[in-house]
Amino acid sequence: MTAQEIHDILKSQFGEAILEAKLENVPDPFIKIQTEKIKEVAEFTKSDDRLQFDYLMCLSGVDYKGKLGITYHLYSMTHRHKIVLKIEVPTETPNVPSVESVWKTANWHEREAYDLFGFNFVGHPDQRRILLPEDWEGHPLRKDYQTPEFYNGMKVPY
Amino acid sequence: MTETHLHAIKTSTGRTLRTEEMVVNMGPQHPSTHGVLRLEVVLDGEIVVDVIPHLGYLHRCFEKHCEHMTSYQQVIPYVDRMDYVAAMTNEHAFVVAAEKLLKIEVPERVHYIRIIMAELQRIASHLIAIGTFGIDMGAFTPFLYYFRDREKILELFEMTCGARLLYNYIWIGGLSHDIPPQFVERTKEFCTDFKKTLKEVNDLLNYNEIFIKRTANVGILPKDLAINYACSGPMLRGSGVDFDLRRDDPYTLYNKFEWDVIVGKGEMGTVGDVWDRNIVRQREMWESLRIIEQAIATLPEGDVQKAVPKRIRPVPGDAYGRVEGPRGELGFYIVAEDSVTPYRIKARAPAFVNLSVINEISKGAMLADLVAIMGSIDIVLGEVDR
Amino acid sequence: MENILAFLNEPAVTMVLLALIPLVFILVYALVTIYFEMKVAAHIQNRLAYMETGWHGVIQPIADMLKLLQKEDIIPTDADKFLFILAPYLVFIGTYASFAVMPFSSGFIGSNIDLGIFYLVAASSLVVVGLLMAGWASNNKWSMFGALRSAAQIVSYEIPGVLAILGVVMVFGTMNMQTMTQMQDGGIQNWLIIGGNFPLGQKLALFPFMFILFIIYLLSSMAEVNRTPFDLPEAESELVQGYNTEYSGMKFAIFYLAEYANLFLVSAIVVVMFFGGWTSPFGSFMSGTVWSAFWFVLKGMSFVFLNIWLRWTLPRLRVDQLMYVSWKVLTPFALFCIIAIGFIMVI
Amino acid sequence: MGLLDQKFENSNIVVTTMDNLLNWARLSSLYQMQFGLACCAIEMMAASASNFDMMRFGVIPRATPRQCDVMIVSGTVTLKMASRIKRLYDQMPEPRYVISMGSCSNCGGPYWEHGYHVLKGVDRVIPVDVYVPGCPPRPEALLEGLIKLQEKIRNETMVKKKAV
Amino acid sequence: MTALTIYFNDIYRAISSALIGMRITIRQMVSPTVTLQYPHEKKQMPDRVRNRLYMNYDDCIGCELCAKACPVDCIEIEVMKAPPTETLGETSTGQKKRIYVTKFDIDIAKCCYCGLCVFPCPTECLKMTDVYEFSEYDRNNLIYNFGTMSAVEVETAKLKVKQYDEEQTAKKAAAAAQAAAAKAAAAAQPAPVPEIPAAPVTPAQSEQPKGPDTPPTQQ
Repeated sequence: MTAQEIHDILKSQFGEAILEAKLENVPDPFIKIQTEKIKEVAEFTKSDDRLQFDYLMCLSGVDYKGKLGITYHLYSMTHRHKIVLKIEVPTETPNVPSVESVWKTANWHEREAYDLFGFNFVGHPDQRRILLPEDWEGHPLRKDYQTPEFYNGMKVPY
Repeated sequence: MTETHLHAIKTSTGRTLRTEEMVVNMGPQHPSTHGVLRLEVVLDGEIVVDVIPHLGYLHRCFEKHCEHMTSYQQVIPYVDRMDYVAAMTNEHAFVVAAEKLLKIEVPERVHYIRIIMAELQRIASHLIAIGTFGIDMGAFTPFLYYFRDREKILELFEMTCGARLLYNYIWIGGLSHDIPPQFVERTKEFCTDFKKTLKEVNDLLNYNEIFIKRTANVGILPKDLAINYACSGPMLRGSGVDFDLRRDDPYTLYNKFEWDVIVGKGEMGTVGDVWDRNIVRQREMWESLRIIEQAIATLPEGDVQKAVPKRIRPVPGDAYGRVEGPRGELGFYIVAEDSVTPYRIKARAPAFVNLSVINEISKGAMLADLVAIMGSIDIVLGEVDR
Repeated sequence: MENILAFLNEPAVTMVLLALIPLVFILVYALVTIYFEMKVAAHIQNRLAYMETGWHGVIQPIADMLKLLQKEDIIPTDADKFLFILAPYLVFIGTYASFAVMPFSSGFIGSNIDLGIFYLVAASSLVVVGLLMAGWASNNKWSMFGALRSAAQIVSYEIPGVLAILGVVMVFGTMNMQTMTQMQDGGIQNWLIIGGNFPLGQKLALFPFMFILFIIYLLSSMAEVNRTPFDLPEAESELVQGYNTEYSGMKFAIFYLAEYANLFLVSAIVVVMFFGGWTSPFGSFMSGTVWSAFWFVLKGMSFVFLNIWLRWTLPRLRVDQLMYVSWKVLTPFALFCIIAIGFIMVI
Repeated sequence: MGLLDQKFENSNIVVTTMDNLLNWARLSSLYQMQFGLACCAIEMMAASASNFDMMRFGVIPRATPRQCDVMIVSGTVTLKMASRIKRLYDQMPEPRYVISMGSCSNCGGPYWEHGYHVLKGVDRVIPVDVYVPGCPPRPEALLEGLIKLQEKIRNETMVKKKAV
Repeated sequence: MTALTIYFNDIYRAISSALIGMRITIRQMVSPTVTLQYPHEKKQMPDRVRNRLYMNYDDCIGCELCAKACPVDCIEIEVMKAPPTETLGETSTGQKKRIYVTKFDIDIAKCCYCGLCVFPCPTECLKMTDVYEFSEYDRNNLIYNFGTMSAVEVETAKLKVKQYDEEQTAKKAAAAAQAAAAKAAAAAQPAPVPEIPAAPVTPAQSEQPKGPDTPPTQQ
């Protein structure tokens, strides 16, 4: 199924929630979704017989300077097609519905995004830091992150 | 047991323990964690009740470094260090993503050499995977046989690009060097020699009855769970899913060659057990040899540096490129702005994703099985933590 | 001078001196075996091992021991100090005591008691106590695991092992190890593994059962000395180092020594029971007190070699499979063999 | 460093001979702490595998720190791992030695500039005897570092150092 | 299969597979070893091998391309543009040197041996050699100073550059003043160029700092 068809199905199902789509002349066609609706869209894409996106390839957070974004790369094992979903949230209130209940693999991806970007995944069962120590301050992959001078008495910069 | 031991203990997830249970820490320094992974294991005697992995002991800030590089080319040495067991494949994955972003067409010879390198690297990586798995099972000798032959692959790599482990060989748009003149012959030689070792170790380890008893019916990962957890590579194929990116989402010229996708069939037990995952790796090496032999025989001529861009400045946008690494789907998500510096690079590390399933499949197993399951996932901590 | 001779003639002094012979033997032998094992393992793996100390590294074990002597002796703060210190010595004493009844040659046996092999089984069981003690006293979860596994394993494998010994004792009608050996004297055809010094019919009938008993005893002895495929107590990939995780320096060296001494001990029992002890394989050719010691050590070493060979070939079993092998495979077979041997001996 | 180190006031022939013997024992039987951190661990494994065979020098990997003499820090030490490294080092009995293998553990290596979670050199938490450069060092380079360490041990003495 | 068949089959397979394994290991035991006895015998390195960096200071023209290409920033270069009147000599490839390279440090402990610095070098003065034995007891010894200019020479050079700069500014000022004067007086005379004492910078052989002592063995 082409990206256009996938977009049409989603558009007819969700209408307003589809904010923007770029389907041609880009390396990966993507559809931008309203942040609040992402979980419903995810559930629909997984359960719908025409789409059956059962494989979440990747979930990546991006800091767009002022906004934070998440990109979902989906793939269907049955239909062998793929699509990219994107959402954006303001940096101050990065609340995103968790898709952990849809794809289990999102669990660790979301923990990582929380750890490095500071998203707040609403509905995530176990939102802890995954890579950095529990007592680490700040979210390093934000563009305005300052490396701390000391951590636990150890000097951090060279 | 004294009174003080009878307090309810809480694990870091907030689970309350019954007093019979015991929490042991496996790692960060433990012979079977393949690096610096820490597992908080709740044990009831020898039975594993719960496993809580703690990662990040090798978090080397790969993604932050990428944002500080002054060109896309400089990312490649860091990409190498991400999964240090299969550096060639990492480069390949990054380059596939970057070329997708930059819309670069590379000459056919480059594709062929990349395929040869990637498959040699896959063999080298599987050799470590099976070898260390053998150590986990208590068999030390197969590991050394495999390492001995891995050294021959490293010699081929060293001859080609000068480094043994971290190559910086595959560049965006081409390669750093053409293959040296003796390479073709030496590779053919290696292919013939290596088959003997493969057979030998297959008999010595994979079909040893003790090994089969240890691994069959252990750590069973059902098909739907594997897909839901987005497992990939031998992990997914071991569970009986016939899926290989090289065939199903072809990224270089893999569809030109004849080879088979190996799928676990549950010969010794249930589909998706530890033995299946291991045998998928073992048999994949044969397929890799087939691909290498075909590619070597039909290697086209050409200039490997023809398409290398002088200055890389992509149009703003993003691209996700993925390849089938030895551990599974290795993807790079590149966000570019109008600059020579990458804006954001996210690595979708197969080991990271594969490891997330460990809690699910090791409950109820024994402590020794946990070690087997860990070994069969084939994690590389550099990739898990990045 | 005469005083010294008189002193040496004192029975007590003689006993002490005689008792020291096995100790010296253990020390020398353990060093040789450490070297031997490493070299054999290395060559199996296409390597060389020890090359830098002396010719092909022959004095490496001495360097190891000298170094271990120099190491700081750590006793963890929370460890049970008394048991922690006692454990390695207990293990070593168990092994050392067992050597008392070992017929090294036709002319030398520490103590020629009639209960020989019975005493041996009893004394070598002391090792279990030592290991359990070590694991418990270390106050380390992995050590505890190792110790418990070790205790369970040794106790379980003692049963098929003792049953196998029982079968042999039924054939010989004696527990005296020297007598056992003497009964197999006269060349390779009289060894028990071939059926012993019996009439042809009985010999042929005994042979298969003796072979099975030999395999059973070999396997259970490997389990008793904690070697692959039964090396669960110190399974490196699971339990770090098992019961000796917390031991350093000389205490560790004693564990190390005891392990290798034990290895020879069980090999020697196999030799005495099935392979004619110190007897020469060529009848009266090359026999005599010194030659017999040579044969004994040689045969013992070949079983040590077998152990090493197996160790570097096979993977490790799991705990439940270990118990399965002991209780469901070895024990029934041993019982079956004992019954069969009983019939044969009666007939 | 050892139990007898610098316990003697003056040097004499006995002390010197003993010194030589004990140092020889120490340097030819360096049990290695078996743990790998990152890329260099693979080369360390290669160094102990058949082709280079570190055991020729008497280096045997042990899983527990209690029985080790030399710790080869092979790879990037992160801040999360640094306290563990320190603890493992503390658990090793004297005399103990540390080889820092590879750029990362020498000074942070490629991660020295922007690595917010990387310890810039393992010598910030534990004393290092020999630095082996390389990223990763060849197995031969590690062996050379080991030989350098042996040279260092050879010159140790039980004689108390004179105040200068 | 009945339980009993499985039972005996398992025993049979356990023994037979163990025997197969033992056959393989004993065969390997008698086959020759593959160990390279390192300090006594060394491997022949391939041509492209990438180990310690070597830098030929005499050939450096101070373009700083290598420092820019380095992903880990382990190359530290300080350069100063020499006055055009100075002659700094030529590189072996025949390029004229125009820049003082007052400092050329490579922190080999940071280096990641990727070889990216070697490609852009226009005079091919930067090479990766096949030397891999350079362990140190002290980490500071791993910072290699390839620059051969002594402190005195650097000072002299600095002085000269300063002098030249001053002259240039003076010249400019004079020119400007002249222009102004010319504008004003519509008549001008070029100011005489003051003579600069010629003190050619000799490449110092005296205090060769610690750098790799072996030249690259391959070209």
